[in-house]
Amino acid sequence: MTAPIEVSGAEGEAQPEAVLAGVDRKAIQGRSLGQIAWMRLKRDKVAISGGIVVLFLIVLSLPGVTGLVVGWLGSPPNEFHQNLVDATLGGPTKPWGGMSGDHIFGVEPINGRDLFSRVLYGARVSLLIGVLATLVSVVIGTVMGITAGYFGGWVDTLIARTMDVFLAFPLVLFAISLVGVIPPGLWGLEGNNLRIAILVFIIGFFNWPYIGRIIRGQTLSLREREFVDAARSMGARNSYILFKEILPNLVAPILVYSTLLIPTNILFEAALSFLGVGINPPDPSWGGMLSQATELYSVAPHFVIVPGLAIFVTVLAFNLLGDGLRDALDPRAR
Amino acid sequence: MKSPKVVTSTAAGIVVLGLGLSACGGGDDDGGGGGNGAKFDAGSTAVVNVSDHKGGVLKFAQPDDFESLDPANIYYAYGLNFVRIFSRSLMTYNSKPGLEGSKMVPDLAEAPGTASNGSKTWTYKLKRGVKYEDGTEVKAKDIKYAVARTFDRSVLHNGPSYFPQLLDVGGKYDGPFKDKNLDNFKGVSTPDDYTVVFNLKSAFSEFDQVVGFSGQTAPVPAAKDTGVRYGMHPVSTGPYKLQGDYTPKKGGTWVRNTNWDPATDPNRKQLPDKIEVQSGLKAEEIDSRLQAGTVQIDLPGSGVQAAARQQILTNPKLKANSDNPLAGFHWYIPLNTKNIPNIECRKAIVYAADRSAMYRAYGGEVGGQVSTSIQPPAVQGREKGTDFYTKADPTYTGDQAQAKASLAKCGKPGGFSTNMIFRSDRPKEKATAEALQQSLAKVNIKLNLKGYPSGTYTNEQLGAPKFMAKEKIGLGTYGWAPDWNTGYGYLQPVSDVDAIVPTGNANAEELDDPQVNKMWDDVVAVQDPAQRAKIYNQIDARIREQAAILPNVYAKSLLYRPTNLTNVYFHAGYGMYDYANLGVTG
Amino acid sequence: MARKRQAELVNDTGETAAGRGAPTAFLEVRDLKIHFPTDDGLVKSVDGLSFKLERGSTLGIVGESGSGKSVTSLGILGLHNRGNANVSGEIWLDGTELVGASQNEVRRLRGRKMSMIFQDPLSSMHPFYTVGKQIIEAYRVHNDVSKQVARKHAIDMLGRVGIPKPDQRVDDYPHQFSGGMRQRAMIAMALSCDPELLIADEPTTALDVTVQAQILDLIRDLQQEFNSAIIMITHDLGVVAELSDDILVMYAGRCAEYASVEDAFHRPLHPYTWGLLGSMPRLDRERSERLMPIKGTPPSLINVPEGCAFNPRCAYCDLTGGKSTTERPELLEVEPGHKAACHLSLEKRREIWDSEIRPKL
Amino acid sequence: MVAFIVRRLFGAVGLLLIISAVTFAIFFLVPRAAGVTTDDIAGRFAGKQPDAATLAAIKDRFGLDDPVPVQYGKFIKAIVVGDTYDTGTEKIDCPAPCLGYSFRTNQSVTDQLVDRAPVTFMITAGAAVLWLVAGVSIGILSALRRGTIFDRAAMGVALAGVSLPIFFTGLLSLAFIVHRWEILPAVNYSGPSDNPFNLLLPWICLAFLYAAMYARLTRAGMLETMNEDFIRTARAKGLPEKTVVLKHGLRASLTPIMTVFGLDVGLVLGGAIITEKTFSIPGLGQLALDGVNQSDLPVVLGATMTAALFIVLANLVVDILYGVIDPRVRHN
Repeated sequence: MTAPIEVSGAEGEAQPEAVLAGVDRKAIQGRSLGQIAWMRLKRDKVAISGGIVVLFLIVLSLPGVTGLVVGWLGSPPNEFHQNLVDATLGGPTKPWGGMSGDHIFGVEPINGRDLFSRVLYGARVSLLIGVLATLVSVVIGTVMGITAGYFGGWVDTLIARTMDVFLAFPLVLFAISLVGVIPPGLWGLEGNNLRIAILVFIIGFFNWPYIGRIIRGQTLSLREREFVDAARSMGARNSYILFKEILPNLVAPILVYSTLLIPTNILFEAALSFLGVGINPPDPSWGGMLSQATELYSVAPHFVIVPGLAIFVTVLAFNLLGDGLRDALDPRAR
Repeated sequence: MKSPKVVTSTAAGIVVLGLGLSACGGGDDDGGGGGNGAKFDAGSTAVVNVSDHKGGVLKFAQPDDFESLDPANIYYAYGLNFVRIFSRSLMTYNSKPGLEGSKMVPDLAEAPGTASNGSKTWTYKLKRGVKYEDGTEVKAKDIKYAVARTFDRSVLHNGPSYFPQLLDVGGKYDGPFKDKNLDNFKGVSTPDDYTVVFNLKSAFSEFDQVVGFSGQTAPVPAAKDTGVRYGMHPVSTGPYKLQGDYTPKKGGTWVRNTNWDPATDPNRKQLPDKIEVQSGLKAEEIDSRLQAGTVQIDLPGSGVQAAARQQILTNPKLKANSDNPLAGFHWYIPLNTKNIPNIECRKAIVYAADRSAMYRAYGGEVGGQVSTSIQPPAVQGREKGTDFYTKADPTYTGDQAQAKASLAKCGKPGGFSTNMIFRSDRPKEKATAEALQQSLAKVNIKLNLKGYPSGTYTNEQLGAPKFMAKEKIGLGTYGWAPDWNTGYGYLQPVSDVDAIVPTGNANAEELDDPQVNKMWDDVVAVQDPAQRAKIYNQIDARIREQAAILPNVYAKSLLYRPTNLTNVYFHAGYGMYDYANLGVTG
Repeated sequence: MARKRQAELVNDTGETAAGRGAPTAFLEVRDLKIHFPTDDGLVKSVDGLSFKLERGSTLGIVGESGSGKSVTSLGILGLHNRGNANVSGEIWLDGTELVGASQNEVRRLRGRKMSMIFQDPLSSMHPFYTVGKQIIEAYRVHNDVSKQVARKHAIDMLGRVGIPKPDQRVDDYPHQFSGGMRQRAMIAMALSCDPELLIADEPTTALDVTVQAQILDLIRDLQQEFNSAIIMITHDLGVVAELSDDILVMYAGRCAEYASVEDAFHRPLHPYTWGLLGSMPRLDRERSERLMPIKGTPPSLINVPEGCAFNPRCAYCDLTGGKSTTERPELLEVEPGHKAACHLSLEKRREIWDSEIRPKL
Repeated sequence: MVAFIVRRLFGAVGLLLIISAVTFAIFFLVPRAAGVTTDDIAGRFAGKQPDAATLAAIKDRFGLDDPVPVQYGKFIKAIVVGDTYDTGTEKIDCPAPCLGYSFRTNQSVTDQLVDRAPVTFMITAGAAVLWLVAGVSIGILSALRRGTIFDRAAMGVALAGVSLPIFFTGLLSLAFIVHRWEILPAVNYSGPSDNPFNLLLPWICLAFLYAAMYARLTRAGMLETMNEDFIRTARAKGLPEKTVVLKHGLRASLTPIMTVFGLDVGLVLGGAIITEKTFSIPGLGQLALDGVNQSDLPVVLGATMTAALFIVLANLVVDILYGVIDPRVRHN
């Protein structure tokens, strides 16, 4: 079963129909969707650089690696260096936020912790929550989207209404109030593991309708395709059609929108941390640092810039990669 | 960003009632003297910009709002301070800088109360000719009514609840809102229009303080009482009266009360033509308006925000117009004795604590003074005391060897793990918790930190023994200022086993020490205040010897005094400038 | 059907077209090339096409999807974005050269001198504007008249294309029309300025047979009325047979065969044309065999096969002695007015047609 | 058209009811599951160390011990017909829509919301105008100049823009534009009596984020529309390019943008919490945030409901506008 992907090159006012057949058939043969996409992606330098940054960040966040890099370029994230900080004002005593060979990003105000290592450890939390929450959204969104799109009727109506309800919820407000009322121990988890689980759950759980809508739309159109009709006419069961015919064709949109949802979720996590419901201290999180910085930007502007840039670079990299993936997998959406 | 409630009060509804600042005011005891205001911290000990200039508009501003303007329904010091511009009570603080300001002096009463019946009956005689804003005279029954109101906690839920606790009502009394017949209220009797007699359940020797520290004896004409809405327009007996109604979250305007007679009131002045309160103004904006002189007073009185703090401390000109007094709180760390029952383990924590880092968390020398005793310097008869297992030194970073030794004695040479809670919306408490965490980690004591909203912290988390037990909380951040600026007022709620309550518990250590308990039982019988103070200091030491409280810093605030503000001084009783005697120029 | 032979093929070798000055024919296309540079390579949608067309006559352009029919027609109208299409060659319309003309010049000719009927009237009409408004707009852009006059004209046009109650339907939206009515409205819009050249791109593809016939009749009637030149683009030989004078068979952006309708149907001389005929359902003849679709798929326009572009699909490719795969066949006039581009000898082709192809049709 | 609107209205009310029920259930059930008792809730209202009788009185007064459905019923009833609160000496009327009474501030929640709403409204209005105008025009230009330096630059900035959280841009501008360089005064806006241009900084920061999004959206929409058959038709008619772009292209591509715009405005109106927190502006979001920090359940609930109301209302307006703009929707 080939994926229903239309290859198109030139776009413009008058779309030449010829172009639809414009790719050498021989060249196409034997190439999977993934290979075509990879070919296209490789040509997209911007997306590739985004991908490299993402990869770099992921590698840096691997348990062993973070410690290694910090050991090499910084000091432990929770080690105080109060000799570098003005006791009364709280800001670093040296200019440029106390940036030096020992502290390449400078030090935190008040306690003088190494900002480089804190930003690095913060990446871990951001990525972990961003990716896991996306996973939750994608799983729920895909199941709901396929169910709604494939079965239609009242099932579709019910799910579509549910999505409406979810989309009408004031998310941030809801999330902060919910995090506030959840007890310290739950599901056999506690401390930051519980915090992370809760954040993943809340972010993931409330974002699924975005994926759900897309999947539903795609399923609706796939359902009407010939190959599904064919399978159905041959007496295939629903489960067979869903898993063997429809799901494989949803891989591309799922991949694209997951990649684009990760940065959204990273921003969401940062926002929640900024509002004070992030992970527990002393574990660093980017949003949490910015939250602290609301009190300290006058004495330590670098305390705004460093974690802010970390968020920016990460989110941008994911966005670039996601955009590139979308272009590669679904050129019409460009 | 700080809301006044967040900053002003640490424990829910506790008021600063300082009796003296001799130990910390900076050595200048020139009480009552004048000054030109061009000196840093001058207003902490003396009146700055002395002037009799009348006229102008005195502007107060606050980011949030009063709990209420009903004098009986306020617990926060800045509110109690402010309501004095329009309300008078039986007794009030002396309007003097330095030590004098902590004394309770007669206001509506002719003289301090006279105790009889073994201090179970307190009698006050009213001054004659004190009038409400409408010209009618204040009578004893109005004060009786005012006290009766405080019995209905569902209406006046913010104010202190001393009267329901102390007064003998002979059974159950629900307050005048439910029981319309005031004669059914037996707690206060009024033999004549100018005599108010309080009948107590048991002896209480500091009743003048009860009567004076809050506005609950400010007379309320029953006919004008609108229950919870009385705060929208409290009837004035002071130098100013409210123009129209007060609008919560917006503000209000007070004008001169022509029926106020300065001759009966030595504690207040009537200098400005108008007093305006603007609520809902951003704290940062208030700071910049203070510097511009377009707002004279930041109502919460807890000090300027981070940005202005930096400006003031780095600019000598601005710094000269600021004061840095001790605000009356002691920020300390209670160690829960139920969850860390072994004293050696608690000692290990105290030994390992990095006092320098904790001191820095509160902003160094401008933010606080490293503390020794639990009682802050403002407490009457308080002695500095000696350090137990720690050092009141801004550079002290803990003694890890001793800590490890204690751990070994505790049977946990490899360290242990416990939980610490703090108020998540208070960066300084978070920084304190982090500082403690990193220093304890050096001796393998692992602290798990968790923040809770300040709105519930002192009632449902730190203040709820059930919660502390369930979540196994070993430590917390806490700040405590007494209603009562005596050793009793400060220490009893935080250390007496009898003071442990299910919610709003101040004895967060849940200390149940036989020695301490016995001293509390005994001290009530001691007549001599000096003798009592000695016992209080022993209790203070005993608590620290038990390693139940890790002292941190006595809070200091950084206040800015605009140049056009006159008669400014730091009032020890309220822990901020005196709001009832200010004037404006220009 | 009386046929005039007014459309005439010119030599399609490259060197002949350029620089010969203004032609005498109403429309003359010389060596038209339309190429699209894409990420995947240069798409040569039209690669050297030439033909002539006179007023009042009809040329049918046939070919499979992707043969360059529509690209040609859009090229004549100047609707390719100059940013992403390379158009070269010459298009002469009534003495004006269009390829080199300014965009604005071409624009002013569009809709007035030349106009186009599009394939899918639902998507080709703006969903948010009423049919009348869209016709009025087309009329007023070229005629300085008041809205009222233009509206009357629109109603008039709708009436002429056979829409009942045109004064009411003029205010309807496209989605409120049936498919046939929509196509009529489209035609009314295209004809609103009495164009001298009308290009109809698959005007009947989406319609059922009855409506199809009505529309074709309508186009024929209107042609007679306005004496327009018509280019009929279709993959449906039946439509061409009914309407056209000459037929241009396109394959891979080039002309494979050019002939009168008569010759094309009865003496076709290109294997591709045979294939097209073989795949056409015919009602007028009892079929002896099943339809014979052309095997294979249309070629890539990026990598056009070497030699004859049709060679991978041509059953007679082997008969050329390998020439087909190495050398591109020239378009040669084999009979007067009948041209074909094939390496097979004329005799061989006639033989194959008579013995193998025709009996199966 | 009327039937269409009525149908949508019913849908909106239904949606609100569901949201309110879910919100109510979550806010009242989750704390309880977490071990918060009605005594605790009453305690939040009662102040320091209340006795059991006081707690009982408060619980009784606010019906805290009623089953959740009963409390929800009361909540909805108060919204529809209003409610009365007994203060002891008088009964305070809380007219419909009464969203409850705050435990902490002793004020009707509705009053507080109404008080804060103008602030949030001003933030939203200014930012929305900015982002719509800037985003859409940049998007159109980008689409028309596809592939040019302008397009690349604009899309580059836009992509950066959607990756910049407001609490970063906001703090950055506070740290430098306000504090360090003193180019703009501090953000200070607490009601209609203040100069709305005090909100310039939040407007710009908020608009930057959204304008970036809208530029991308508009560009994509325009590109798609300009590939539509009807655009080709419009060109074939000989219409000037300007007419083609503005009348035919923009009109069609504005519909999806309008949808998103409606939703975004609804969302921001419901509480630009992060913006308000960043610049500490006392709007609805700040009210809600304070409510959360103070555990002031009625305020949190009221703010959530208001936010949901704005979103649903925005949805409704968008739906109706859709009908106005797109005849196909209207006729179905």
